[in-house]
Amino acid sequence: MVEVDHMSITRRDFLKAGIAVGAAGLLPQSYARRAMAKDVLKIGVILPASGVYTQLGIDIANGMRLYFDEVHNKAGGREIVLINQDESTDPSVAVSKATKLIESDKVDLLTGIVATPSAYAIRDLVTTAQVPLVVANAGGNALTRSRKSPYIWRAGFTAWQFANPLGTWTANNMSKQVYMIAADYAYGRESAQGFKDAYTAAGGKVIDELYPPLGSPDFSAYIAKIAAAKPDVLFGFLAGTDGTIFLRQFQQFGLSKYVRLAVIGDMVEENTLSQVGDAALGAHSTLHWALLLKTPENTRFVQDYQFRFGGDPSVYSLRGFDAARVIVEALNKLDGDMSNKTNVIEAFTSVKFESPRGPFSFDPVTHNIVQYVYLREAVLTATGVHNKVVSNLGLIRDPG
Amino acid sequence: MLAVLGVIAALVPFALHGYPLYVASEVALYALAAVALDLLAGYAGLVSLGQAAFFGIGAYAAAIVSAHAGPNIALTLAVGFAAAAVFGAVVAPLALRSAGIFFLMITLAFAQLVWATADKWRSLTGGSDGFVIAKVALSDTAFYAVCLGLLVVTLLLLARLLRAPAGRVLDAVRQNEPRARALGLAAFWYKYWAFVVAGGITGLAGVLHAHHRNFASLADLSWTNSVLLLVIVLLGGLRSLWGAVAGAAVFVLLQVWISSITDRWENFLIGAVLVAIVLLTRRGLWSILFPPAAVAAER
Amino acid sequence: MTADVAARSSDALAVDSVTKRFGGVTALNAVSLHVARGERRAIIGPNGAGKSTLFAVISGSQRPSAGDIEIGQRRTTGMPAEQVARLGVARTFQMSSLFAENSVLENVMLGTLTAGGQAWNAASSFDRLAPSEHDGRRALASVGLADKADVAAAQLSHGESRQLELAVALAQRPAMLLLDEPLAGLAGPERERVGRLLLDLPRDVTILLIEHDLDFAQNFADRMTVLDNGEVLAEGTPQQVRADPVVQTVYLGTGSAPVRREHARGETLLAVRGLACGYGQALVLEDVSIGVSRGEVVAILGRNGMGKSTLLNALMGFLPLRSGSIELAGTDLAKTPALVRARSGMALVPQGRRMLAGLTVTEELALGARPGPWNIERALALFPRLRERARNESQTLSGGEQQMVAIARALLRNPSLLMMDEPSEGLSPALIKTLEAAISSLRDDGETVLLAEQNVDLALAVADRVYILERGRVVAHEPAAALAANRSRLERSLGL
Amino acid sequence: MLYFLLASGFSLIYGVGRIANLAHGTFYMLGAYVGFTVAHVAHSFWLALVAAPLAGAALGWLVERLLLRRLHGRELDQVLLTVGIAFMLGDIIRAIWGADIRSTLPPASLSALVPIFGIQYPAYHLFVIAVGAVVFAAVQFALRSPLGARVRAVSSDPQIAVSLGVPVQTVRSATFAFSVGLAAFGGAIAGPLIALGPGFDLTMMLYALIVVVVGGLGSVAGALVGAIIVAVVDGFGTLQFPQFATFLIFALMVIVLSFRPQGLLGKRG
Repeated sequence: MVEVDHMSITRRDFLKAGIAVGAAGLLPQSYARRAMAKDVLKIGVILPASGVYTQLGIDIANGMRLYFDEVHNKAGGREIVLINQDESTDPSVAVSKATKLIESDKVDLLTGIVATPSAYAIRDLVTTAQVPLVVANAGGNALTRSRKSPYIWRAGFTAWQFANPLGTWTANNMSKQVYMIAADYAYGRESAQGFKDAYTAAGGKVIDELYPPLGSPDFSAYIAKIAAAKPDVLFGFLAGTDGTIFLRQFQQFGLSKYVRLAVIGDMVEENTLSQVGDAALGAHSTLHWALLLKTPENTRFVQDYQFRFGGDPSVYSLRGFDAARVIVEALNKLDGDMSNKTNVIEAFTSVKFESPRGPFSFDPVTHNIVQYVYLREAVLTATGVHNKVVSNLGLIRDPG
Repeated sequence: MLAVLGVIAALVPFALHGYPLYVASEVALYALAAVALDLLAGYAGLVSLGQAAFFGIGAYAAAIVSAHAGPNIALTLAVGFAAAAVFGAVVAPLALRSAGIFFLMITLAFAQLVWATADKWRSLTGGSDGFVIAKVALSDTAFYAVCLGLLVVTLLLLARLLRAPAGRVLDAVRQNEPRARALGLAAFWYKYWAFVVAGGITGLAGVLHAHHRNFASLADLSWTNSVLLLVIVLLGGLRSLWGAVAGAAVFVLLQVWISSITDRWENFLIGAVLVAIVLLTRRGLWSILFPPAAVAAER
Repeated sequence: MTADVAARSSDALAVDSVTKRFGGVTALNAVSLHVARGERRAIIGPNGAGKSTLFAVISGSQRPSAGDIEIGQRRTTGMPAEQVARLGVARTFQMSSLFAENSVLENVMLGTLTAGGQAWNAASSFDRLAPSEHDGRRALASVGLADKADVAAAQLSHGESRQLELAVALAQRPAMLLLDEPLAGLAGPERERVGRLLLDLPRDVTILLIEHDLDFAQNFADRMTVLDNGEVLAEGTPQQVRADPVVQTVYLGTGSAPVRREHARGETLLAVRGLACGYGQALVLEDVSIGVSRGEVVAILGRNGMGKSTLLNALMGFLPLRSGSIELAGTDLAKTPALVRARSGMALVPQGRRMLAGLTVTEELALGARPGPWNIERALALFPRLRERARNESQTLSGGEQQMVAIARALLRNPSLLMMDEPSEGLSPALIKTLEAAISSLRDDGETVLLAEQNVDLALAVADRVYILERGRVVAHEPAAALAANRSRLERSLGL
Repeated sequence: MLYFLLASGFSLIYGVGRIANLAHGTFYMLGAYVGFTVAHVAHSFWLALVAAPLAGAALGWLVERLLLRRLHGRELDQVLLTVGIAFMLGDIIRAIWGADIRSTLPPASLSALVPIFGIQYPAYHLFVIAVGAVVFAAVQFALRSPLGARVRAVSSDPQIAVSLGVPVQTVRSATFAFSVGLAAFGGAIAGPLIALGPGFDLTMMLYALIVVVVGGLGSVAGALVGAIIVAVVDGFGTLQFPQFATFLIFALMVIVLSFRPQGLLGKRG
C-alpha cells in the first residue's frame, strides 16, 4: 500500500508471508498422499455430513463400507482408500470439495453426491478432468439426459423412474381424481411432472397442485386447502422433515381417514414410517427397493447390514452399497488399470449384477441405471409399519 | 510497501499450483468481500447482515451474462459490479433510515427478499437447481491473478479513500453524526456511497466466486452466507482493511484445513475457534498482530 | 415586544414563535427572537429553561413542533443540520461533542472541510491537506490548544474539550456562532484566555451565547434574552435585564441565605481520605478528603466540571478509585463494588435524575425499597405530587417531578447516607424552593445528606458545612453560615 | 403460536439484555430434542415439557456466566460468540441424537379432533395456541411484577439499578437463562407438530428473526403480533398465491422495516 504508516511494514510482510505459507502448508499432505498412493485406489466420497441430508450421507457411507469390506477393500487388485468430504447443502461447496479431491488428493474416481444441484455443479469439473463419478443418490432427470456426461454413471434412480410408473398405476388402480402436493424444488417438481404426465395420459384428472417451499415448519394451510377439495387420492412428494411434518398433520387433521396416499417412495421410507407411525398406513408408493423385498440378495444384504451396523438398512444404505459395487465390478474388469479412458468408460457402462434391488445394469446411452420399480403399500406388521411389495412394475428405463 | 506485497503475492503462483492455488484464489475473493463489508461495518458503522444479496447478485450476474454472452470475465465483472451497486443504490434510502441492530435486520430482510425472488424466478436463475457457468478461458494462475489484482486495487483505492477527507468524514460520521452534521457534512450521503460502493465490491467478489466454482446457486444468497462474511470481518477486526484480509485468509484456510482432518466436526471446530477468538481478542485477529492504539481500544 | 417580532431586513436570525415539545414536555413555548447581523446576543436562564433546545432548533438538529426560523432572510425551518451549517452557522455543544477517536488537530481540520470545499475530496491525503491543517492549527492556537494538536480528543480534560469545541466552531469560518456555555467548567488562566478570545471575535460574526456567568455575559452581549420554562421572560440590554425584578428572582435567586443554627453533630459516618480517580488517562479528582457526620447536611460546591459529580459517582462505586479510602460507619468500602456500597447504606440521587425507562413511578419507588422508617406512604407524604402520578411512566414526568421520584427512590432505600447530585438542575425557582424545603425537612428528621450543588443559595440554605471543589481538589471547607455571611469570599473561591 | 413461542425468548433477551442471540434457533432445536428423548424414555410428554426448559435454562445460565458476561457491552462480539455457539451446539446435538428425522408423538389425550366452525381441528394445535396465550400472559405478568421491574431497570440503566441495590449480574444471567429456557420450551411444545433434523436450527433461527423484526425487536408483545402476522400472511399466501408464500413474508418484512425500522411494536434505541 502506497504509504500506510511505515513502522508496521515488516509485520505486514510477515503476515502476508504467513498467508502464503499457510496455503503452501497444504502441499505436504497432498504430496505425501500421492507418494504413498502409487497403487492404492483413491476414491473421493462426497456425502453430506451437515445440513438436512446428513442422515442420507451416513446411511450411504455405511452401505459403501459394507460392500467394500465384503471385497476386503480391494478392487482390480488395488487397495481401496476412501477420502470423505462434506457435500453440505451448498452446491458450490461440493465443487470446491471435488476440486480438492481431484487436484490435491489426486483421487482416481469420485462417488457419493446426494443433492442434484451438487451433481450439476461438479458435472463439468469431473468431465474435463476425466475422473469417473458414480452418483449414488442424486435423482434429477437432467443429469442423465441433457446434462449427461461420459464420465458420470448414476447407480441410484431418476425422478421419472418412480413418478411415471406411479402415475399410470394410480390412474388404473386407485382413482381418476387426484390432488397433488410436492416440495417446491427441482426434484420435487420433476417428480410431480412425471406423475402428472403418466396420470393424465392414463385418463386421470388432476384437481389441483400445491408446491410448499422446502423446510416448512407447518403445513396446516395446505392441508386445509386439500381437505376442502376432498380428493380420493393425494399424490405427494415431500422429502425429509417436510414429509414427516406433513404426514403428521395429515393425520392430525383427520384427512388420513378419507384421503388415500400415492407417493414417491422416499417420502414413506422406513425411517419416516418409524416417526409417523400409522399416519402413513395404507400409503401406496413406488421405489426401486423395499426392506421386506423377498429376494436372496436382499435377505443377505439386510442380514449383513444388521450384523455390521445393528440396525435395518435404509434405501440409502442400499444405494451406497450398489454404488460401491459398481466401482469394484468396473475396476475388476480393468484389472485396476484406469489409464485408458475409453476402456474405463466401457468397463463402467457394462457393469451388470444382481443387486438386492433386482437386476442392475446401465443404459449405455445415458449411463443411468435400468432397474425394477416396485409398488409398495405401508402395512402394519408385527414390527410396526413397513412397506410391503404389492407388485413389481417391471424394468424401468429412463427415456433419457 | 506495495512492492513487497506485490512480490510476495505474485510469488504465490510459483509456490503453489493445483489445489493450493485454487485456495489462494478463494482467499483473495473472500478477502475482497470482507474488505467491502469492513468499509461498511467498520468505517461507516453500518453492520450489514445482507451482504449475501450483493454477493449473490454478482454470482447470478456472472451466470446469466456468461449464458447469453459467453463467459467473458471482464464483462461479467462489469455487469456484476453494476448490478450489485445499482441494487445498493436503490435499497440504501430505505435501509439507511435505520441504524445499529435495526440496520442489521433490514439488510437481512432485503437479502431474504432477493433470495426469495431468485428462488421463484426459475427461468432466470434456475431456481434451486442452481446455475452452471461455462468455464472462463483463464488458467488457474491467470484467474488467481485477476482475483489478487482486484483485491490489491480495491485495497489501494479504499486505503486512499479512507485517508482522504471524504473517508475521514465517513469515519467521523460513524463516531458522532450530530457533530458531523453540525460541521455541514451531509452524513446521509457519505453512508449512502459507502453502502453502494461496498455493495458493488461485494458483487465483484460474487462474480469471482461464481466463475471460480463455475456455479451460482441460492446458497450464495442465503443469509448464512451473510453471517459468514460478517464473521470473517469481525474475526479480522473491524476498521482494518488488513484485518479483513487476514480474517478471510484465516477463515478459508481454517475451513480447508479442518475439512482435511474431519468431515463430521467441521462446524464444531469452526465454532470453537470463533468463540476462542472472540474471548481472547478485543478487536479481532488483527489486534493480536498489531495491538491497536489505546484510544481505539477504549471504544 | 410586537415591534421586535416583525422581521427586520438587518436580521441575521429571526425565530418566530417557535414551539418544541418532547413527548409531554414543552421545552420551548412560542419563543420569538430576532438577532441583527453582527449582534452579540446572550441567552440566559436557569438550567432546563430551553436554552440548548433553542440552539438545537436553530441549528436544525431538532425540528420545531411549530413556528418559523429564518437565517439571513432564508427560511430554514426543518432544514437538515448540515444545510443550516453550510449557511455559515457553527455551534458548540453544551456537553462537549467531539470525534473522540481523532486527534485534536483532526477534529478542527474536519471542521474546516465544508468551508474549504474539501468535504468530498476522495483523492488527496487528509493528513496532508495543507490549507485546512493551517487553518486548523491557527484555530487551535487561538484557543491555546496548539501544544495538544496530536493528542486524541478522548484524552482531553473537560476544560480542554470546551476549548476544542470552540476551536472547531471557529475553524468553520462561521457567519453565525451558537456558543453553548463555552466557559462552563473553565477556570483561572484557561477561563481568562477563552473569555478574552470570545470578546475579541470579529464583530461581523453574529453570536448567540448561552452562559451562566452573568458578569461575562453582560460585558460580552449587546442584548440579552432571558428564557425560563421555555418562554422568553425578558429581553433587552444587559442593564435593562439586570434591572428587571422578575429576572432577579427567577435567575439570580434572592441572594440572601437564611442564617442557620449549627446543630449538634453525631459521630463521623463517612470518611473519605486521599481519594483520587478519573476517566481514561485524565485524573479528575486528586487527594480529596472529606468527612460527613451523622445527621449532618454537607454541601460540595464548585462549578461545572470541577469534579463534584465524579466525586459522588466514585463514592457510589460507579468508577474505580486510583487511590484513597472510603469508610462508611467504620468499614472501608474503597474496593467494594457498587452493589455492596448500596447495600451497606449509600444511596444516590443521580445528576440528571436518570429515570428508568418503562418503569412507572410506583415501580421506581418500589424497586429498591428496604424496610425502615421510610416507606411509600411517608415518601408520598413528602412529595404529594407523586401521588397522582403514581401510574405514569417516570420518564414522562416533568423535571421537577422526576427529581422528586429520584429523591424518594433513594430515601426508600432507608440509607444511612443520602447523596444528591445537582438536585436543583433544571428546576424552576418555585421547584427549587420545594426542594429546599424537602432537604431541610430531611435534615430535621436527622437524615445524613451529601449534596453536590451549583446553586449556591440552595446549598447554603440547607447545608451545615460546605466543601468547595476546584479542579478536582478541595480548596475550601467552612461552615455554611460563615460562607453565607460573606458571599464575596464565596464567589471568589468559586471563581465567579 | 409456534412462531410466538419461538420468537418471544429471542425478543425478550434482546429487549432486556441487548443480546442478539443467533444461537436461539439452536437452543430451540435442543429443547425439541430433549423433549423428544424425555417423552420417549420416560413416556411422559408432560415431563418433557418440564425437562426441556429446565435443561435449556441451565445451559443458558452456564453460557451467560462463562462466556457472554465477559463480552458485556460488546454487542457485535456477542453476536459472533452466539454464532460460534450455534455452530458447536449444532454438531454436538447431531453427535448425541444423530441426523435421522425425529418427531415426538402428541400425548394421547390431545390427539383427538375438535370441530370448530365446521372445520376439524387437532386438539394439539388448540393446546399449543392455549399454551402460547398462557406464556404470553405469564411473561407479560412477570415483566409487570416487581421482579420484572428489576429486569427492566437493569436493561434501562444498570448503574442506577445497582445503586438501588439490584444485583445486576444475577438478573442478567437469570434473564438469559430464562430466554433460553423459553426457547427450549417452545421447541419441546413444537415437538409433535414438527420434525427434527439437521438444519432445522437455521430454519427456525430465520423464522425467529422474521417474526421479531416484523413485530418489533425487544418487545414480547411485538413477538406475539409478529408471529400472528407472519402466520396469517404465510397462510393467506399459501392459499391465495401458493407461488409467492415465502416471497410475501420477506416483502412484508421489508415493508414494515422501511416504514418502522424498529418494527411494529418496537421502541427505538
